[in-house]
Amino acid sequence: MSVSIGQSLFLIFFGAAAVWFGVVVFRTHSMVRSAIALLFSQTAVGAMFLVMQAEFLGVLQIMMMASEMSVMAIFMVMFMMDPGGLGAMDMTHQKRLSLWAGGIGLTFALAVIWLTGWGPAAQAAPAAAEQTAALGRELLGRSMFVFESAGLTILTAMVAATMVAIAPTEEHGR
Amino acid sequence: MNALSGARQAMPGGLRGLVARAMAADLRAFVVPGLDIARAGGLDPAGAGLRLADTPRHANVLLIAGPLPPDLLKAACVVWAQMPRPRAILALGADNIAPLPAPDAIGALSQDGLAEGVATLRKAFAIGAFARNVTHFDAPALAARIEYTCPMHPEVISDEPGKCPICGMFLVEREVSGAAPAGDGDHKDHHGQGAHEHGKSAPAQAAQSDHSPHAAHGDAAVYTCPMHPEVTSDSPGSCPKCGMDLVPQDEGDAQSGHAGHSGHGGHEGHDDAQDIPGIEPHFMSMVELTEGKPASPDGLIMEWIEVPFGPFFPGLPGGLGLILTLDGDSVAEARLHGAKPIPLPSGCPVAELPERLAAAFPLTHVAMRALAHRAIAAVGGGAAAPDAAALERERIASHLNWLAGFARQMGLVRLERQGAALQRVLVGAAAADIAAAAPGLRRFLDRVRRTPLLRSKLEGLGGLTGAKGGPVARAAGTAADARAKDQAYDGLDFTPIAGGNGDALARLMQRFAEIGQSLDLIARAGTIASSRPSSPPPSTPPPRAGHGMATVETARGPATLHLTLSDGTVERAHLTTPFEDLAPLATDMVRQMELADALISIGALDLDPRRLAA
Amino acid sequence: MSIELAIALSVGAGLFGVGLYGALSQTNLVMILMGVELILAAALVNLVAFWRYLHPDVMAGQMFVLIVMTVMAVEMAVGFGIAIVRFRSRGSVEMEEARELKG
Amino acid sequence: MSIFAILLGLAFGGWLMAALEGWAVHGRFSLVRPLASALALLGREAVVTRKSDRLFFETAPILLLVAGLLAAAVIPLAPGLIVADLATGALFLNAALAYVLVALIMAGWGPDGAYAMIGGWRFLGQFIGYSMLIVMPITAVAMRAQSLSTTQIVTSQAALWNVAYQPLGFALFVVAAMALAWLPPFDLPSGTGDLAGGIEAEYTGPRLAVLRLARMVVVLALAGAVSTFYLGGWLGPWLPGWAWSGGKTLAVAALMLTLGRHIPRMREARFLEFCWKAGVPLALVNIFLVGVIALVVPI
Repeated sequence: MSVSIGQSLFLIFFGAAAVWFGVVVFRTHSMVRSAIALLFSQTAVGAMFLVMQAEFLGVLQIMMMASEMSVMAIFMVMFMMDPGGLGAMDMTHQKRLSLWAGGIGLTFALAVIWLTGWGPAAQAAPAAAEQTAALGRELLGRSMFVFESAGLTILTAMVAATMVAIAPTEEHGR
Repeated sequence: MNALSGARQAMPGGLRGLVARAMAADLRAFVVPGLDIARAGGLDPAGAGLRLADTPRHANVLLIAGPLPPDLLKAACVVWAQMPRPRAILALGADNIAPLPAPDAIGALSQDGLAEGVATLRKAFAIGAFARNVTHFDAPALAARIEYTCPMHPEVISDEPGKCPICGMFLVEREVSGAAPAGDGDHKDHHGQGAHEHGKSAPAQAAQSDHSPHAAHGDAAVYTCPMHPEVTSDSPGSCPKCGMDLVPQDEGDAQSGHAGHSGHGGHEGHDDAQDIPGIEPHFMSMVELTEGKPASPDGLIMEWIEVPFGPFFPGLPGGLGLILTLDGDSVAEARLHGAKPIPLPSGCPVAELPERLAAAFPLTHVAMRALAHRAIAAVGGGAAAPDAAALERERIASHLNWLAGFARQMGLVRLERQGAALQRVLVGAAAADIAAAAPGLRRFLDRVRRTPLLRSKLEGLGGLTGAKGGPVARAAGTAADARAKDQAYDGLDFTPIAGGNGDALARLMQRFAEIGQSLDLIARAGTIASSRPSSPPPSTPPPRAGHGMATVETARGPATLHLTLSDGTVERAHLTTPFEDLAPLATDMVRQMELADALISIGALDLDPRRLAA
Repeated sequence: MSIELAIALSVGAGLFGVGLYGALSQTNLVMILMGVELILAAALVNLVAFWRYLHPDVMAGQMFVLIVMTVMAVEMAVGFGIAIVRFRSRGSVEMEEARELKG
Repeated sequence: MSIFAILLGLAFGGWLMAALEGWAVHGRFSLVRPLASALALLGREAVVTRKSDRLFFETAPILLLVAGLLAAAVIPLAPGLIVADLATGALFLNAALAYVLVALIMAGWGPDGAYAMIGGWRFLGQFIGYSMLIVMPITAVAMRAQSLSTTQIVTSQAALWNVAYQPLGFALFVVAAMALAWLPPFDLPSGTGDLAGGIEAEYTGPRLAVLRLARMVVVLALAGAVSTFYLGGWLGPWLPGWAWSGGKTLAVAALMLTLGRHIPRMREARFLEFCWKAGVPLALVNIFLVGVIALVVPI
């Protein structure tokens, strides 16, 4: 039981951090801060995974997001044309609509969560090492096709994004 | 108990005594005007126990090597202000360094002087690193005022915070060097000074303050360039970027304001925004912000930042002012300016001219001295004594000095040390010593040629053709060499070495080949006439009046001196140095290069920014 | 009913709400991508929570998390590709100024 | 208990590293000098630039230190002498070191200085190059050990060290590790001639001390990773395990600190080209070879 309470507390802590950093993303005026806030939000999500004993996924999330959000930061600097966010410029629109949409989504989800009977909770998760091994077998066994498709998708996306993004050269113009 | 000139305010004693002793053991020097000058003066900071700092922020000793001209002194003030306390000044061979505080240690410009100075500094640090009362440092070069500008509309400048009249954004503060009304400079201890708009760089302030004359700041109109709204000045003048006359701010403001309204006009109210349905009234159009801004060759419009590299940048020759406008990581524009020309006081006696000229050009003092002697001899119609061996020795030392600096720039610390050590050996050596050192030197050069990845790094970098003379031109295949017509080289069997495609690698190889050639020439000349302080004095008394001209091939290229004497004094002296030839080419060369490549390419030119006022 | 599951799902709901607000309210493409990232993070939290508290022995749950992570990466790559193209052609990644993308 | 032992080891190792770096950069080896430098830095004024992003400026050195310490936490010094023996240790090391990038970007952005900012973004470019070369060799190592746990990776090398089993992976990993720790010739973010100190340029006093210490910890963690993944960690005759892993780590760190001083600094564009045109294919070949060997000859 004490494990369960500890788990709940940690979940609340990291969950609150994740949501709070998520809010900071849209409240801060500095674009780099905004990207870094998103990073810490995602890191807190990764920490929640660790709390939920999904060790591999948690570490993976923490690792992937560090690089992803750093790239995000440089794109922010490139495309926002707002030096340091010091201008306090307003980059939002349809604020009321968005607030309503976000609010309704949140309330609805909360209602579903707390009103649904989820059935009995599983008490123990497999140990981390077994989990990782089992996940590997799952990925390269039963779900191989899905896994390979994901890999292919990411490769296609990489190639496509690069193709789209590189500057048009003389040859293309001709 | 004597406190340092830049002591830190704290109660001395106790644990701080220990810290002070640690500081005394860990002296880190920022060398002004540059390591190349220090090496040419025979200094070896590492040998004296100093470590070199890349930036003033990491230094606690400001090492001044030789006298500084006024503009560099001003830049040195900013460097001094950027150094964290406790800090100290070690002045070698520099008498007057005001407005910097009095040096904590002085010495002659020599290794012994340096060693003594370091010893004095160690004691001074151990005793006076911390003091109860410290003197604050203030100098005109540090004066700065705060003005407020709109991030989107740089032409909007105000003395007070508020909103932009064009787009309604909050104005941001920025610091401008220039006239300082009293009371503005009250931020603590001036350390923040370095954060000048984009950053630290000391040199920036000194360099840029040249563009904004120090007019008293009051209600005077602000002048700006019609093409470069970021250029502002308190007094009329011309734009440092394009040379156009500056216009009063009001005029410029009205213009751009007008342009802004005809462009979209979404700011006045809801009515104007009808062309885009649903758009928010205070929406800022990015299309407009980026419209008309120059795009890089890859089509992306990026924020351009102007970054100063110099005059004390660790990777470039000391005193060289380089301002790069960066577009992402590539150079959009470069401005290269030499040191302020040093005036040669009119009425300087003829006999003093060689030494004065040599003092003005510490990197090539032998060649400059020879040049002066030859020009004086030419006025009298005679010829100066042969001095080829001394010139060649200086050429070798100068090339090695450059190699050490270039190696530092590329991060090859071992090569830097070896190059500097060889340079120190050769700088004042007799012919016999040079002959003894020659085989080792040649082996060293061969080893450098084989440095892994050096070739691939430098190949194709900074290709420059069109130089008129010097190693840079010869590395591009132009066999221009003033030595070919030089009488001093008669009988030494001199033929210019030329070849290569003019890139940084070719320059490196050219200099190596010239070192080898110079070794041969010295061997053929047999003896070196004499070392410092001068080439042999002319046998006949110096002429009193007339006009004469002489050319010497210095290590960097041909230097020509036109001399008009009257009544035993210099009436007019006009000196052309390789810098004037190379500087415009260099700014073209680095355009659209990646930053690191651009710096390497400029480093490979071996520029000496010093000039003589006409 | 497991209290931990409810907590984790609530966090997911919170992230979803914030992300939805961001994705709808921001005008800048990069900021919109950030909102989408938050929504996907909400999905991740839910998936892991369902796996841990309902079916910890079925590894397909974790596999789904990996797939969503892939989707996040793909979304970023494609989003930035589009951002670069738009920025190059129009000098803006503001959605207000992307009228030709509207139906 | 093991936490203190490892922290002590890190402090000792960091001190030796600083002495070694002093030798590599300044040509003199002195054990006293690093202590004096550290003490002197603590006594110096800590300057904050105007208009700095204070939060980033202050956090960056600490984040770097934390990243280094977390990475070091999964390096086993001896059986049982490890802070956290995670089942996903090798991946965790990666995750911790990914925050080196975040710290450098924050350190570059924070002080509002052009040199620092360029340094920070350059490191991002460098990251795009080295990141794959960190992950892919580790994959091959984990394939042989059939585990991501660092201790199991060490025990899997009992018969033959990985440096002999997969030399290609070893070379790639060391190069990537040097790039990660921005050691020469990959010291673009803080290059002397390029950027006058770059990301370090605006740091003074105690903050600079933390930044330098953190970098030494990162170097040590990486050297520890190399010794764990490729040099058999604590395996070795006669000496106790911790002496072996400590000695190997120090030797690798010394190699990493000195190797690049003879090579001109490499631009990130060139490094990217090398990584993606040569490095990644080679890493794939490495994975393939290790897979084949593991299937054919079980050692």
